[in-house]
Amino acid sequence: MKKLINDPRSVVDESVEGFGMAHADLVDVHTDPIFVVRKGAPVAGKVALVSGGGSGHEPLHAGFVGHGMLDAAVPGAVFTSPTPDQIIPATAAVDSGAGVIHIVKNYTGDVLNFETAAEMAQAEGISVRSVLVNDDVAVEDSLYTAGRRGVGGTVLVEKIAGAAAERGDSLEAVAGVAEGVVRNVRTMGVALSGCTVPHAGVPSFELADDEIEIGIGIHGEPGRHRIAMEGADAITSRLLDPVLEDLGIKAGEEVLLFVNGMGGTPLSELYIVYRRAAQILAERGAKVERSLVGNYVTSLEMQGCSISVLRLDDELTALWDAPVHTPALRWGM
Amino acid sequence: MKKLINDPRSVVDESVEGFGMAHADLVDVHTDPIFVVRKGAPVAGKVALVSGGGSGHEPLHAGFVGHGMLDAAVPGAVFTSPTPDQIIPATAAVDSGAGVIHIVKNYTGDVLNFETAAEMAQAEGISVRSVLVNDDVAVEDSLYTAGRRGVGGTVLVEKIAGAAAERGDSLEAVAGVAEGVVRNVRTMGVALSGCTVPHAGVPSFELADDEIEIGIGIHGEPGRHRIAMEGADAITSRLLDPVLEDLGIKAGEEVLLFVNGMGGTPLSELYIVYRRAAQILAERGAKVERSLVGNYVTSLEMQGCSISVLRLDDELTALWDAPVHTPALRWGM
Amino acid sequence: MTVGLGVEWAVEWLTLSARLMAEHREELIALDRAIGDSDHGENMDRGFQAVMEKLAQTPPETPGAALKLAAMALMSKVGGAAGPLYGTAYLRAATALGENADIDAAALAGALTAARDGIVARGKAELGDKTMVDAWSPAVEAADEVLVAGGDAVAVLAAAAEAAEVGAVTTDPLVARKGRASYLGERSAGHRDPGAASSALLLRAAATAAGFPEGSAE
Amino acid sequence: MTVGLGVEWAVEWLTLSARLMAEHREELIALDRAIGDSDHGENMDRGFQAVMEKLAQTPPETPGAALKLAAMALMSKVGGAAGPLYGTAYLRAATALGENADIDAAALAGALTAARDGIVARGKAELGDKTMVDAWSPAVEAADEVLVAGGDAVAVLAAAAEAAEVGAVTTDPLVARKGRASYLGERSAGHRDPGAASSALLLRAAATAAGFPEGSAE
Ligand SMILES: Nc1ncnc2c1ncn2[C@@H]1O[C@H](COP(=O)(O)OP(=O)(O)O)[C@@H](O)[C@H]1O
Ligand SMILES: Nc1ncnc2c1ncn2[C@@H]1O[C@H](COP(=O)(O)OP(=O)(O)O)[C@@H](O)[C@H]1O
Ligand SMILES: [Mg+2]
Ligand SMILES: [Mg+2]
Ligand SMILES: [Mg+2]
Ligand SMILES: [Mg+2]
Repeated sequence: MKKLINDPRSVVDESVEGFGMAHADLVDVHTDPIFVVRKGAPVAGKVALVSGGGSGHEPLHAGFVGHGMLDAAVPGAVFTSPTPDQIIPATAAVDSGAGVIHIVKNYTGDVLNFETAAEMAQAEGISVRSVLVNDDVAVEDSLYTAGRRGVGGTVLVEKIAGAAAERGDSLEAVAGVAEGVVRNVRTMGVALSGCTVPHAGVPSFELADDEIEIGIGIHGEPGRHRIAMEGADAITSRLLDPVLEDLGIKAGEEVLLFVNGMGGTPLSELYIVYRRAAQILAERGAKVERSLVGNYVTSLEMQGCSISVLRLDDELTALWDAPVHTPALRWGM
Repeated sequence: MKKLINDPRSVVDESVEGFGMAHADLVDVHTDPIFVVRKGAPVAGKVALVSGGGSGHEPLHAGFVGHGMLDAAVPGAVFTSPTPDQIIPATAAVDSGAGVIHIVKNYTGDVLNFETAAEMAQAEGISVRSVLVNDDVAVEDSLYTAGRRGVGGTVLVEKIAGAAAERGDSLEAVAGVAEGVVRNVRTMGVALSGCTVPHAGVPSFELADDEIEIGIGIHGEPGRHRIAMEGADAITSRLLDPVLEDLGIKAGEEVLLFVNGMGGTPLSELYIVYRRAAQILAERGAKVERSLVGNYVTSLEMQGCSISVLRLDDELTALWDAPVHTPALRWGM
Repeated sequence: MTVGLGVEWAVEWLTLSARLMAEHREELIALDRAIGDSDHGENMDRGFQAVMEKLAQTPPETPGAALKLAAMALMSKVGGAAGPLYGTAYLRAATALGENADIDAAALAGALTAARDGIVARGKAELGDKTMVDAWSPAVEAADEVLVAGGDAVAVLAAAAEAAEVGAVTTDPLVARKGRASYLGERSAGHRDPGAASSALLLRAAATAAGFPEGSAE
Repeated sequence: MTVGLGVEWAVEWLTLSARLMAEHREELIALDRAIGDSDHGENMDRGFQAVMEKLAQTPPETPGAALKLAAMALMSKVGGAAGPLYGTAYLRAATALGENADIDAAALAGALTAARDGIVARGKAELGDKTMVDAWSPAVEAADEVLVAGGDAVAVLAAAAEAAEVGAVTTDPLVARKGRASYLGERSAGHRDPGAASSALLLRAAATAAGFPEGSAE
């Protein structure tokens, strides 16, 4: 394992410190406990959005703190959900009185820690609404699993709910928008390599030179099954078909197509996947109205990608287009 | 070698096609020969900027085509400079009559191909000025080398010269601005791993688990020397010290600090490097006025980073801040 | 012996726990790597280091206070699924023990039950879902049996520790239905659940701290 | 024999060149990987495939026309440093040959000199800089010697091919001072220059196409 780090135990602290220095115009970094808030928060009268989760998915979540998106991000240890003692002060720091939305990726750890934090924040008089993101079609949502994971679609939820909050929607309304995105977004991912958690020092899983892992999450955990390496077009179908199936996308519908890199895959390859995905959507008569291609929800240096599709309507498209100004996503200002 | 590709020989074509589909609002992609132009080019009365080089450095260059930056990008095969038969029509496609700047990274191949193209474009009546980027302090600029390479600093040249062109500067003035950036920017890089050119199928170089390569270029070529793995802070000094030395940065000076990922390094690690680099600059009394952190000038999936420092003055800072709207760099609009 | 266990026992339990988490850190990481995300050993080690710091700062006066302090430290430093689950377990156990300075077998069995119930209340896992519940539930049952048979506090803990270790082993062939391992479906079979393994270690520490010969429960 | 070489020779030269570039593609990539960027074999193979396509589309009528066609194809399809250098070389050689249908030893030696001078004019490399010049310059000298000694066109090419191969080998210990390999400094020593290696192959193809027994120049 070779990493540009000093000490596995200080990775998150030092990285977030550097992040804060590089984006001092946009964010303030709190330490002990560690969390990141939007400069000038709380924004008077505005519903605040707080998200968080294990580190190692950068730019998620801290990279999305700023105008039109998150008010605070709470980074846990690498691949480990943050704890209530971080989430509570982050929630308090950004609450303007209009209430706070917790955007939580559906993992047992995140759910339990955010649940506890929400209870305690509410006991302190803050109105908290939690929205669970569970867009991963690789996992069956059944009694026999912890339910679908929250993966790439999270960034779309954060952007669109953030725009709703910025335009002044109420707590319930913002939560409703976020839940609408969750209902209409699905994702599936593939890994060409594992990734190495700094404190573990060995890869999360090993793939032979001719193997890939289909249906991965974003924590370096193995996926649903392992298959022989295929061409990008074939892999794209394997990811996109179940996504479209599950969403029930029909001819004439408008979508946002999001090809997300897992951290170690060149942008050029993401565009090769995007090309085929857009072709498949066109073949089905769907209209790709908006696109996002890049490394937004990563698993350290893992090679691979995920494909997300979000069913759009005029409202969601307008919220997607609304100005956003964060370290990792910026337009319109 | 596992890559999200279909056929090593179609990598560039398919990737650029996907790029064009994802950014159809910003760019037009020409095929046979392949090049990318800004939507609506030529812009009446504006000096046009054309850059290009081997593929594999994405988002460089095509990712920087758009308002306030490049008017055209000419991608060659992976790590192979493009040819005059691509560069000439790209140059012609964006010339409004105000002339065209070729931004050329200093490699024998790029220099020779752009040189030929410039001669022939000029023979067709287009005013062409070439600006050579050679910011890599790892290479001695002497009779015994092909001169310093153009590396990470290229994106700064393209952004700032692009802003000068957008505000209406003349051909000579834009060239002057670009050359001013070249004079004031220096870069040095490190690799923790090699990278694999698709058609080659094996890594460009192999590093043992405890080795890193200092002074790399951006083509997977080996660097100046190989050393034992070190902590991020120590590596940061190794890269930044010669950069500051060469630039002669003094206390009180203002700089832009650019930590660039080589493609396979997590963003979190780039921020760890940024942190130490900013500390070192602060210790020297320099003021980090602007920052850029991310994967902008890459070498496929190589792990590693480069650090660039640009000496700023009010003019350069204003041009850096000017609105830009390209697939990979966007602000102010 | 019918003498109960005091705050020294509780502190010793936590101290031994911290030592075991440090010693078994890599093993727990390896278990979690197989069916999870490679962090369980790191999380538990970090959490119990925090417990030790807190113990040093504010020495507790009762066993309940010691466990409450541990609950707070675990809740705020472990993170992941295990943090809130262990946090709840220790908090419920502390509440069950109340302010008593001296814990007899019945109080102990009650505290173990409360801990297990807390884990179930939070995590909603059932026996056989391949989670730490598969260590805690047999432990609680064994403790109750010993209690009914008239055993003392040490015997209760010894039985709980032994049963937890057996329970952890029984997770090996199971297909996970809760937590991160459930995403793997059938592929989760053939690996021990890391949380069950850490639970067995923690209960072994409790027995050892009470004077039960170390390792004999294995 | 004093009979000159015609367009058939030129076409055969290019055809054999294309075959050799395909056959040695991986070898040239490997050489370039050691001290460059792993593309030389790929570039040359792609370029000569384009030459073959153009030859098929518009069969040339003179040796000069064949080389001019090759120059254009190489210039537009090879890219990198080698593209413009070989493009210039073939263009200058074509210009030197003019419209002659029949190339004698003197014309051939002149064309080789023009090619080499073109490479030097564009690339500014000197003998010993570890570039393709280290294959071309000895080749030109050997050709001139054979010419002065009264050799025919085949003998001129055979001598050039042999000298180019020796020249390529002499690049092994050199420290590069031009091109991408120069960035490596001392580390470039101990590896053959890929452009010198491809040049030797191309000149061997010229000799073979003229009837000189294949491989005997080695
Ligand atoms: N719903 C649940 N109920 C009980 N225990 C659970 C549940 N989900 C997970 N666990 C336990 O937590 C352990 C994983 O802890 P840890 O690795 O620290 O957290 P994470 O899964 O968030 O990375 C599992 O091995 C399992 O024993
Ligand atoms: N200035 C130069 N003069 C002559 N030959 C050169 C020069 N620079 C490079 N070369 C030749 O070009 C070869 C490399 O070609 P190639 O790999 O196709 O291009 P690139 O270096 O751009 O990747 C070198 O091996 C060398 O022989
Ligand atoms: Mg975890
Ligand atoms: Mg090249
Ligand atoms: Mg875990
Ligand atoms: Mg090369």
